[in-house]
Amino acid sequence: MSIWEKLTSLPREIVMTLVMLSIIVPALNPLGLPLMTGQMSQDWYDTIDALPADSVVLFDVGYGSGGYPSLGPGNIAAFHQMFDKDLKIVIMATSLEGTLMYPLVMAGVNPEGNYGAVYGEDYVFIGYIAGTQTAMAGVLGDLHDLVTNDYQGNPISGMPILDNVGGADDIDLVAYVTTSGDIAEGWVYQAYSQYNMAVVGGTLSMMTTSIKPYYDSGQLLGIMDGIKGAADLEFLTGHPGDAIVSSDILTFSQTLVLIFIAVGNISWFMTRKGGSS
Amino acid sequence: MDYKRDIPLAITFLVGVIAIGDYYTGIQAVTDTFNIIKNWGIVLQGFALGLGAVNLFRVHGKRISARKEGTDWIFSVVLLVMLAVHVVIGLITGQYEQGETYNWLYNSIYLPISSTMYSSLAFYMAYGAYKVLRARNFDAALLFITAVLVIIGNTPMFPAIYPGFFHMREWIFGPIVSGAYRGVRIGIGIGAVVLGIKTLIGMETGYLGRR
Amino acid sequence: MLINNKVKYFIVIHFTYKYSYSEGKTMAILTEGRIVPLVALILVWVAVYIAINMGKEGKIKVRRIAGLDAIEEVVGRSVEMGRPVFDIIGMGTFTDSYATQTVAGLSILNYVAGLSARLGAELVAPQASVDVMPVAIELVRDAYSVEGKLEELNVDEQLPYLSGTQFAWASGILGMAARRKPAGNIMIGPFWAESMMFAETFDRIGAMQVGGTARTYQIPFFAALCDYCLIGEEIFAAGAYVSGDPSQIGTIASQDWYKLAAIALSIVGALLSTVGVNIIAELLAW
Amino acid sequence: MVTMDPQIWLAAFFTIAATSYAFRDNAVFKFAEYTFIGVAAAHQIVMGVKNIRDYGWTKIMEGQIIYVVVFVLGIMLYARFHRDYYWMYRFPIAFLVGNGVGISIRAAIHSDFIVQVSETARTPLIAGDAMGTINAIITFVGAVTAIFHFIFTQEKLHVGAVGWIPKIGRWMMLLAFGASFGNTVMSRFGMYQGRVVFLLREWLQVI
Repeated sequence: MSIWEKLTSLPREIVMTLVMLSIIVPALNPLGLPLMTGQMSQDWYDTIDALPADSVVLFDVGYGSGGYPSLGPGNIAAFHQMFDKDLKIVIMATSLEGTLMYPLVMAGVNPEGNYGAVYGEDYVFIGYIAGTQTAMAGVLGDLHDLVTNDYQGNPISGMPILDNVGGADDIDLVAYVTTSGDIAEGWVYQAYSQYNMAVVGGTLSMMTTSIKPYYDSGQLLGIMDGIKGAADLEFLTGHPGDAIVSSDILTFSQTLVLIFIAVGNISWFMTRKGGSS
Repeated sequence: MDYKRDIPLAITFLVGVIAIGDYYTGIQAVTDTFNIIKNWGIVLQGFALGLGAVNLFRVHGKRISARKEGTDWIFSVVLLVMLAVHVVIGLITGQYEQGETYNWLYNSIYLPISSTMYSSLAFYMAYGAYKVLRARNFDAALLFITAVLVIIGNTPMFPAIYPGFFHMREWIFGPIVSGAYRGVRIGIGIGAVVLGIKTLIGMETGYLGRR
Repeated sequence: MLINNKVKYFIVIHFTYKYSYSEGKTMAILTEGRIVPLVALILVWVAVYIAINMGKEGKIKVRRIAGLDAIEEVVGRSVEMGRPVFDIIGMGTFTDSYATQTVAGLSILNYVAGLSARLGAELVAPQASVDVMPVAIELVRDAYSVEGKLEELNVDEQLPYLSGTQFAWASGILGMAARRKPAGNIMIGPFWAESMMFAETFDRIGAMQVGGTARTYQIPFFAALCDYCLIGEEIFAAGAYVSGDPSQIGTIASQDWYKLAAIALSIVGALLSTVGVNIIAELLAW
Repeated sequence: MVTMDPQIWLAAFFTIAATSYAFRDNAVFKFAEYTFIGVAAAHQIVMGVKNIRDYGWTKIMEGQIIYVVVFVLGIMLYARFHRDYYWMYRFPIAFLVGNGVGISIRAAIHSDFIVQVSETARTPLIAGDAMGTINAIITFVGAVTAIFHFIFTQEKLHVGAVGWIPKIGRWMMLLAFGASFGNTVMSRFGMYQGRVVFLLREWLQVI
C-alpha cells in the first residue's frame, strides 16, 4: 500500500481524534484573532440602531437546546443592544423549548443589573404559543384577545409595556432567532407580507443560504448568520461573549478541515493516476 | 355521501378560504371569524402535541411485551420511564416547565443530549469533507470551489492574514447564492402554493389517513 | 454602502406606513397591494384543474430526467455483480410537511422494484416509518406481481423495518450496507443529517449511487458523492414520470406555467428596468 | 478542579454519551438517544397541557363556553389510535390543515413568488460600476436559469441551443450549494465547540 493509498483512507478514529484536539487546544489557549464583520450582521445591527428609544420590538425565541450553542450567544448580544437603546421588548417563543432558553439568555444579559430595566415595563415574556404561523398571526393580530398571562402565569393586564401594544400596528420591528425553516419563513409571511413590518432574522449558518433571497429583496432587513453572526454582533455591541471565544476554535477546526480536504483530494488524485492508467 | 370523508374535506376548504379571505379582503365579519379560528387553532395544536407520546407508548409498549431483538427492549423501557417521569414532574407542580425540579432535570439531561446530538455531526462534517469534497467530476468540482472558498472565508485566521479571503466569501454570498437561491425559492414557493390549493379543494387527501 | 441605504430606506418607509396608513389601509372589499397575489392564487386553482384534466387526456409529457437512466444502470450493475441494490426512501411520513417527497420516493421505489424483478436483482428497501411501510410493501408487491415474479419476493428480508428514530435508523442502514455490500444504492425522498453518513458509507463500499432530495440543505452531500444527483423538484418530476399518475403530472405542469411566467416577467422586467422603465415591478405591487 | 455539582456531572455524562456515536454506535449512546426521545415527548405533553390551559381553559373560565367545542375537537384527535372510531380524528385534523394551509399559502404567493419575481424584474442589468454590472448579471442569470432548470413539461426547452440554459442553471445551483456546504461546516463546529467549552469550563473547570 502506497503512502497515497493510506492517506486516501485514513481510519475514522484518527480523523475524529484530530478534530477533538482541534477544538480542545484553542479552547485552552485562545489566540484572540481579529474579526471582520459581515454585511448581513451589520445590517441587523444598523436596523436596530436606527430605531428611536421606546420603539417596540417583538422578539421570538424560536430555538431550543439543539440550537443554543450556536444561537444563544447571538440572542444575548441582540438583547444587549436592544436594552442599551431603551427599546421595549415583547418576547415570545414559537419553539417548544423557548421558555427554557429564556432564563439561560437572561442570565447572560441581566437587564435589571446592567440596564436598570424593569420586567413588565421594559420587557415582558409571554411564553410559548403553539401553532407556529398561527401563533405569529395571533400575536400580530390581536395580542390581548389571545394572551392573558405571561410565561409564569401572571396576568398581563396592568403591565405598562403591553398597555399600548395591541398587535402589529404597535410593533416597530420583529426580530427572531431560530433553528426552524418554518419559523424563519413564517415571520416573513406573517409580518412582512401581512403587515409590511420590518423584520430581522437569525438562523443557523446552514440555513442562511435558503433565507438569503428574503434579505436581498428587503423582506428581511438583516440576518444573523449563526455563530459568525453572533460574534459580529458581540463585536458591534461591545459585549464580547461565547461567540467571539468560539472564533479561535473555528480557526483551528476549520483549518483542520481544509487540511483534510487537501489531503483527501491530493491522495485521491495520486492513487487514481497510478491505478487507472 | 361519505360523511366521514366529505365533512372533513369541507372543513378544510371552509377554514382555508376564510384564512385567505382574511388576508385579501377588508370584510370585518371574515376577519372576526378568522380571529376565532386562529385562537381555536392554537388550542388544538396544544392537544396535538400529545399525539407523538401516545404513538411512542404504542410502539415501545409492543416492543417491551414482545421482548425480541436481543436487549433492545430495555432501551424502550428507558424511554417510557423517562417520558413518564418528566410528564409527572412537569404536571404535578402546576408550574409546568418553570418548576424547579423540571428545570433541573431539563438542564442536566435533555439540554446536554439535544445540543450534543446534532452538533456532534461536526465530526461527520470533518470526515465527510475529507471523504466527500473531492473534485471527482464537473458537478463535484463546482461544489468544491465555493465550499473551500467559503470555509476559508469563515475561518478567522485567513482573513486576518489577507482580508480578500473574507471579501471573496461575502461575494459568493452575493450574486452566486442570491441568484441561484432566488430561483430555488420561487420554485419551492409555487410548489407549496399548488400543493396547498390541491389540499383545500380536496385533491390531496393524504392527511385524512387510511380510507 | 448601498445595502445600508436600503436598511434606512425601509425604516423610513416602515414608519411612514405605520403613521399614515394605519387608519385606512383597506379599501372596501379588497386590500390594497394584494390584488396581484389574489389573482395569482385564484389562477393557481384554475391551472391545477386544467393541468390535471390535460394530464388525464395524455396531453402533458414530463421530460425524462437523466437520473432515471442512471437508475436502470444501477439495477443492471447489481445483476451483473450478483449483489443487492438498495432503495432508501428516507424517514418521512405522510403527515409531515415532506409528504410529497415521500410520495416521490415511493413512486421511484415502485419503479426500481419493477426493474429489479424484471432484471433479477435483489432489492433491499429498509423502512423507517410505520405509516409509509405498508404502502411501500404494497407497491413493491404490485411491481413484482406485474412481472410475474411474486414468489421471488421476501418482504421481511427485503423491506425490513429498522427504526423511526434518526440515529438508530442511520446505524441500522450503515450496518446493513457493511454486511450486504450492495452494488447500487438509490436514495430518493426526504433526508436529514443522515444523508452524508449514507452517501459516504455506500461510496466507500463501492456502490453506484443515485441520490435526490428536495431538502436543499442535504443536496450538497448527494451532489458530491452520488454518481447521479437529482436536485430539488427533479424528484417530483421523476416520480410523476415513472408513476404516470395524471394528478402528479398535472401538478407539475401547473407549476411549470407559473415558472414560465416568472421567467418571462423577470426577463422583460429586467430589460425594461435597465432602460429605466420599472413597469413590471410596479404592476406586481398592485 | 473538577466540579462537585451533580447536575454538571449528569450533563457531562450525557454530553459524552451523545458524542460517542461519532466514534462508534454503542449502548451508552443508545441509552442517551432513547432518553432524548422520551424526554422530548414528555416536554411536548407538558407544553401542550400548559398551552391548553393558557389559551383554552382560561377562556372557558372567562365564560366563553364555545371553547368546550375546541376541547371536544382536541380529544377527537386521539381517535386516531382507535380501530373503529379512527375517522373522528379527521375533523380536528381537517381544521388544523385548513388553517395551516390557508395561513401559509396566502402569504407565500406574495413572499416567495411575487416579491422574488418583482425583485428580479426591477433590478437593472447595468449598474454604476463594472463590478455592480457583473453582479447584477450573475444574479439575474442565476435566478432565471435555476427556474428554467425546474421546468419539466416543456420538452422543447431542454434540447438544442436552449438546452444550455438549464445546464447553466444546474451549475449555478451547484456553486450555491457549495457555499451552503461551507457554511454548514461552520454551523456544526460552531455548535459542537459550545459543548466542549461546557466540558472544559463547567465540568473540568480548566478554563
